[in-house]
Amino acid sequence: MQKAKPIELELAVVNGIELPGHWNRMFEPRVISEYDLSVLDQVTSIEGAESLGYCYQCGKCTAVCPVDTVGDYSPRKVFRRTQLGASLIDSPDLWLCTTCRNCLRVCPKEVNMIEIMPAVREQAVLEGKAPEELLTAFENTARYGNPLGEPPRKRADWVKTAEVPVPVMSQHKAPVDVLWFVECYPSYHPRGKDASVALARLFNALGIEFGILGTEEKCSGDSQRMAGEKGLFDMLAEHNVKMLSKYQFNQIVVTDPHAFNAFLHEYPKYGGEWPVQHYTQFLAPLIDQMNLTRPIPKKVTFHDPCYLGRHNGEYEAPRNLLKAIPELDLVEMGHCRETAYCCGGGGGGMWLDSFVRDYTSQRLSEKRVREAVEYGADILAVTCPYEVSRFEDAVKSTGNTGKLEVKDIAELLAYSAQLI
Amino acid sequence: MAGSDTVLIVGAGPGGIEAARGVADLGKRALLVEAKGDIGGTPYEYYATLTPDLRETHEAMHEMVSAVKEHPMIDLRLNTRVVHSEGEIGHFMVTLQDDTGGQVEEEVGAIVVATGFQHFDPGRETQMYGYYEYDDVLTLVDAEQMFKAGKIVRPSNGEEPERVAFIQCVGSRDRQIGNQWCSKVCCGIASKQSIEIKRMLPKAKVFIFYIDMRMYGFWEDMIYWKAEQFSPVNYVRGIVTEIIRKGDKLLIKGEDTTMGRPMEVLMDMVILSVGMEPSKGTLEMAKILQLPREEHGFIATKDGGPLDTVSTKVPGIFVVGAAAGPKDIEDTVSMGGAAAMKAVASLNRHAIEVR
Amino acid sequence: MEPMEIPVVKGGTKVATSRVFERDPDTVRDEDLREAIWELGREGEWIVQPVPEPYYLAPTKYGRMKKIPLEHTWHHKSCGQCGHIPGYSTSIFWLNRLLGYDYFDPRDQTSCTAWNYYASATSNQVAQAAVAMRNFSAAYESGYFPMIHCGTSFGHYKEVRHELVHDANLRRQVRAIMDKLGRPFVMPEEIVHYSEWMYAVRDELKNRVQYDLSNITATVHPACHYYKLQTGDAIYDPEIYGGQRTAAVTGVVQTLGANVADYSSWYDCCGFGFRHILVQKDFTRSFATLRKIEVMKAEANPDVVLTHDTGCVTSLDKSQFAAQAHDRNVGVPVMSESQFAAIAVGAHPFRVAQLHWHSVDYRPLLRKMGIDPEKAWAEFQGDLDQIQGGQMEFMTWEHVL
Amino acid sequence: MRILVLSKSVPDLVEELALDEDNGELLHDDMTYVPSEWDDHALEEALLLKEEVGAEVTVLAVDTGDVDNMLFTALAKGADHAVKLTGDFDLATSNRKRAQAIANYLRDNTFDLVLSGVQAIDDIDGQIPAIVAGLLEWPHASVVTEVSIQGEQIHFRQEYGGGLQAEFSAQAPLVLGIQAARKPPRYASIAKVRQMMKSSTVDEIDASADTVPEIEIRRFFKPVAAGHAEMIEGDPEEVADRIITILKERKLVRG
Repeated sequence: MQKAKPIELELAVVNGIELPGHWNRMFEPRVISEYDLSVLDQVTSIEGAESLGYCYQCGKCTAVCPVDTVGDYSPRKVFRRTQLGASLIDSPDLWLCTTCRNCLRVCPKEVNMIEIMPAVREQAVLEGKAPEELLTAFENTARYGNPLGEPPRKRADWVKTAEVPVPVMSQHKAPVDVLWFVECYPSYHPRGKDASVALARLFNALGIEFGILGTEEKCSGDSQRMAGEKGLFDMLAEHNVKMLSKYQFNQIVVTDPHAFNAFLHEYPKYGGEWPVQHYTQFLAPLIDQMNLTRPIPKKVTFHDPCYLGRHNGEYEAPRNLLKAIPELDLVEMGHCRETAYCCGGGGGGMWLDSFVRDYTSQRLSEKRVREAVEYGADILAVTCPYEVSRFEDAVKSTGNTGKLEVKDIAELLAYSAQLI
Repeated sequence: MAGSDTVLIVGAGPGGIEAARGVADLGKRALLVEAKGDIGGTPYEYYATLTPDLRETHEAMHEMVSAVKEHPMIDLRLNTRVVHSEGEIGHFMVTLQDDTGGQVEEEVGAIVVATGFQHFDPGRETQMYGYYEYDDVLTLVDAEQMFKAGKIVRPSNGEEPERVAFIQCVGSRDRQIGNQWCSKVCCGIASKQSIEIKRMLPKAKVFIFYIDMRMYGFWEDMIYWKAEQFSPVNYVRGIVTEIIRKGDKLLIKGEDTTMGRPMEVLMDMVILSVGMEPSKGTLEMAKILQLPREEHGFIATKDGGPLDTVSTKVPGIFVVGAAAGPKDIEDTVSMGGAAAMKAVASLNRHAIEVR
Repeated sequence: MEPMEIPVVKGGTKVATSRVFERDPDTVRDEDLREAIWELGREGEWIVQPVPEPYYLAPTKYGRMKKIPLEHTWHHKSCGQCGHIPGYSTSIFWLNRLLGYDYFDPRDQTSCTAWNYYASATSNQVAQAAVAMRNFSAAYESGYFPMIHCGTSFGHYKEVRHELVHDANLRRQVRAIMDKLGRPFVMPEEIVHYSEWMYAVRDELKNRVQYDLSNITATVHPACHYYKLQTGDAIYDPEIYGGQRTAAVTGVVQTLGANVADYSSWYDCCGFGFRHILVQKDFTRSFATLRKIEVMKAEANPDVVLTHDTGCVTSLDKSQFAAQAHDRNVGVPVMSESQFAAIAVGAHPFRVAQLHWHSVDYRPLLRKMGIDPEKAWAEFQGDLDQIQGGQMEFMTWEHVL
Repeated sequence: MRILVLSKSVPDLVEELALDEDNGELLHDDMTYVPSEWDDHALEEALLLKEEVGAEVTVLAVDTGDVDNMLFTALAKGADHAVKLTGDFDLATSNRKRAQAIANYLRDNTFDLVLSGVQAIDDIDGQIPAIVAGLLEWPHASVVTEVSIQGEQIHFRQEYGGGLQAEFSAQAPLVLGIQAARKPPRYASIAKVRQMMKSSTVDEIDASADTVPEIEIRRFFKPVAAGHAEMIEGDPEEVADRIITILKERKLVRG
């Protein structure tokens, strides 16, 4: 409960009489409050944000919102605060949503935060009200084609460590079966590159005819879109579609579920219509050919990426791959499949770490790591490039170093196939 | 002795009309008695549009009203009250009295009581809503009069209100007042009215302050969701306890229970969602016909259960609509049909038994 | 959230609507205890002390008529009035004398102890009831009818009466105490507050008003313990706010010719709070000034605040200094309607109404009424000089009437 | 108040710099270019002044190749006009020549205040604002951190060593080299930049070059390192011990 705010003058003199301290102490009056609905109207009039007004305060979202488990945020609260006149555009609430889609899964009124958030955030970005660190990620993406601010010319440098051929399309000069869209973190992040190397070796071992765009590839931009930079997404989508259109291939395979989402739902609007699979979907039918011989006698739990699972309905492919590894004991966490909790990286969360820390008791990745430990897992298997680094940091910060390893499924498969 | 072939229906609201029509269509004489000068009852008299479909009341009820007036087997007596009754199933001797005091006696075989409800009088409440102090505090009924006239204005100054609040559960669900029931229709009517206000005054801000919204079945998306999503009306959980004049506005005070904070908000107009109570006529008929009342004061049904909604504890006497408790029009009209069937059946059964 | 600007609209006690509430006797919430009191009297449970004639019949909230005795009254005084606002009770007595009504000012009355009770501080049901009944018996033995000066005593005695009527065991216990004290067990037919007597004699006072009050605007604070406890037993008048608020004080002030202005926080407590005034004075002074006085100032800008209970005069008057220190919009004199009425009909503002005990500057009000406060003070100072000089032992009624 | 903001694109250091192995010069064509960070601050300060006193802001670049994106970004951020000085310029064009072109432009067009980044990362000589002012014989100040306009007077601050600040005021016209704006340079959303590209234009002004004195570069070379840093090896405790020892040796910590 909020305490009444006392107002007290050190010393007051009334009619020549001194009134020190407690003799003049009073409490601030309760002001007449106002339901300033213009704020709500302003938000719901933004194209895409209309459904915020549909909320009838049932609170189902609060129960499943991962952010609310570590902070004071849920779609219900967002609606209510906006209805009460608190500007969403100026509120930290606007940046706490990871667009994990768990609320939409349960919302009886279909209040769609997946559309509301990018729409309102776009407005905030236009008004210059986005957190600094997010803008840095946008700026990096705009300049270098990746949010990390890494040199574009080095996008394919990881290939040198693969020790297997990874054809770059501009040099390959021939059609391929699979165009592998690598994405940023698998291209630049040290742990992301580990998964890329593993995947490259798996592709080679399986005899897949594949190629990558190399320096012609830029970030798919999906998370930037969810974080409110629609214009940046347009630019990236146009670029990637243009580059891809130069080459002949049968299908696209992506490492990143966020890119998967973009290729499935957004790129067709930019003329980029190709069959696309997440690499787990691509590999799952090839289990028998993968020669998975080296056992992994560990308890492994799998974290469903929001953009592979809830957003796009794929829960089985990663699990089938894990189950195919000899002696691997797959244990499920309480929150799994449809109910899986977010790692915190989606919807721009990847680039809002210090901002979000001010409004949450712990990182979502930390919460998830604690859950994995609670279920007795030795290995936390992931398949979204945001997650290896997020979870490995969380393993350290929660004091679970040595207890839990974080591995991309590609790494586990390559290990079992004795490729790494 | 063979019983009378007439069924007396007391009250010509939607329930009584439907009962009379049913009796007549089943081939018996329906004696329809109405204390007022016209038929149609509370909705016809007070409501501009019906809940939940917002159809204009007179247009919507025209067919049933004229059917009763024209039916050869219906004997309609306006401005007439039942003042006395004796006898039993098959042979009730009832005394009818018209406006001028003239009395006639009629023999009827069965009786249907459809005397309805009255709106709660907000002067009686324990909260301070100032209905008798401030013109801009209205009831749902007052608001309907405005809809009928096609103009929503603040009675105090004739200006269009910019901010309108509905306060739910006025006189309902209240132990202090003694009305421990939900009046069933007020959430729907308030939502319906809020849609109408938004249609007439698109710039107005409309609030509904509620304990919990109760809109069953199709009313949910027919009115509640419509009001909320497309009008839009602002539903705020937390009931208002006081309305006090502040300047030329009304200050409403309560707690916003979703946010757990006190609220003091200014409104131009406040509409009280007044609930239902048994009407004077219902109480009068309970007395005259010696019908036991259930614990809330409405006319009790035989078993008080859900399987027979129209038979009273007295054989040959049936109850329809809000005389038996809070009812919407759908329920009332359905009960009218059921009561007609049961009343005629009781005449037939009585005739067989006598034979 | 930002505070809002509220327009000020002046209006008297006339309601803004033409609607008239007609109470259905079947829907009255509060029971009428009087028949039960007589019944218990007939059964020999207690002696019922009837309201002496002549009495005035005043309408109460649910339409019942209440008998208000005009004279032969036994004055149950108030601790806080005698201690801090002596002009309050003096004015009541003075008015009784002015109107020529016989009354009795007892010396064996005790405190009702309800302050402690409402402050959640002490006592128990039997003790509370015994105190009340002891005072009633003292009145009965004197042959005069109880008239309660304090709003809290009044409200408390109404609650005690309610308990005694409904609880035979309590009656037995209290009767045993009274037996030990050797006193009769007496319940008055009505429990009467002095402000009801003021209401009853308002027309008599009107004829004696000596100043033009038409320029005086008062705001009225109705005392919670007068009308919110045992709601049925308080005076309501259809002429006053359409019968929706108690007519006590307001009815008197309007009859005297002054204006009563409405303000939005009229229903709120004065801030006294019983417990708060003892242990949380900062709460009391905040509530009294910010929630009451400041609202009155903003919405009605009154010349005086009138009320009818000890605690209300105290907290509304004596909290304003702190708000002044904070440069708040305060500074309205506060007094009882008995003081205001007494002054209006000619009582001396210092000898009788004793306004020098009040904290907020009352002189602008006196001037507006047509009274020269400096001259009046000089007269009072003259009395004091006489007393000091030994020419006069103390002030007498003859001196001040 | 009309403000001209000078902006320059400079090599992006995210990529490794490529040097011509023959003459040691930067291989401009192999590099990506970004707006100079100090110029961004100058623009931000100009936009803040616009918000405060309603100034009209023009952003100017010498056309050394790909400057359009930079100019449209400035328009998206809130600049009113964008000007590109075209002529015989390329990425290697000297600051002296650039300054001459800018000064010529300023002679033909009326401005009250010229804001430039204090220097640029590609040369760090901070010459452009000074030479422009010199050619126009306008007052000039460098390393400016805060500009405000009060009536006719332009107030500004300079930072000195030891935390000292100086406050100046001057009459227009005036050239200032901005060290840092009061706020971090604002972000222009890509949508807005793209919209600007569609809806607004960059004024191209022919700025045929005068012959100006040029500096001749004799050679580029890497300086010989005077000493190397000590790399501390070992486990964290050993490293920590060594750091404490060093700090103590240098008397940077007590005890």
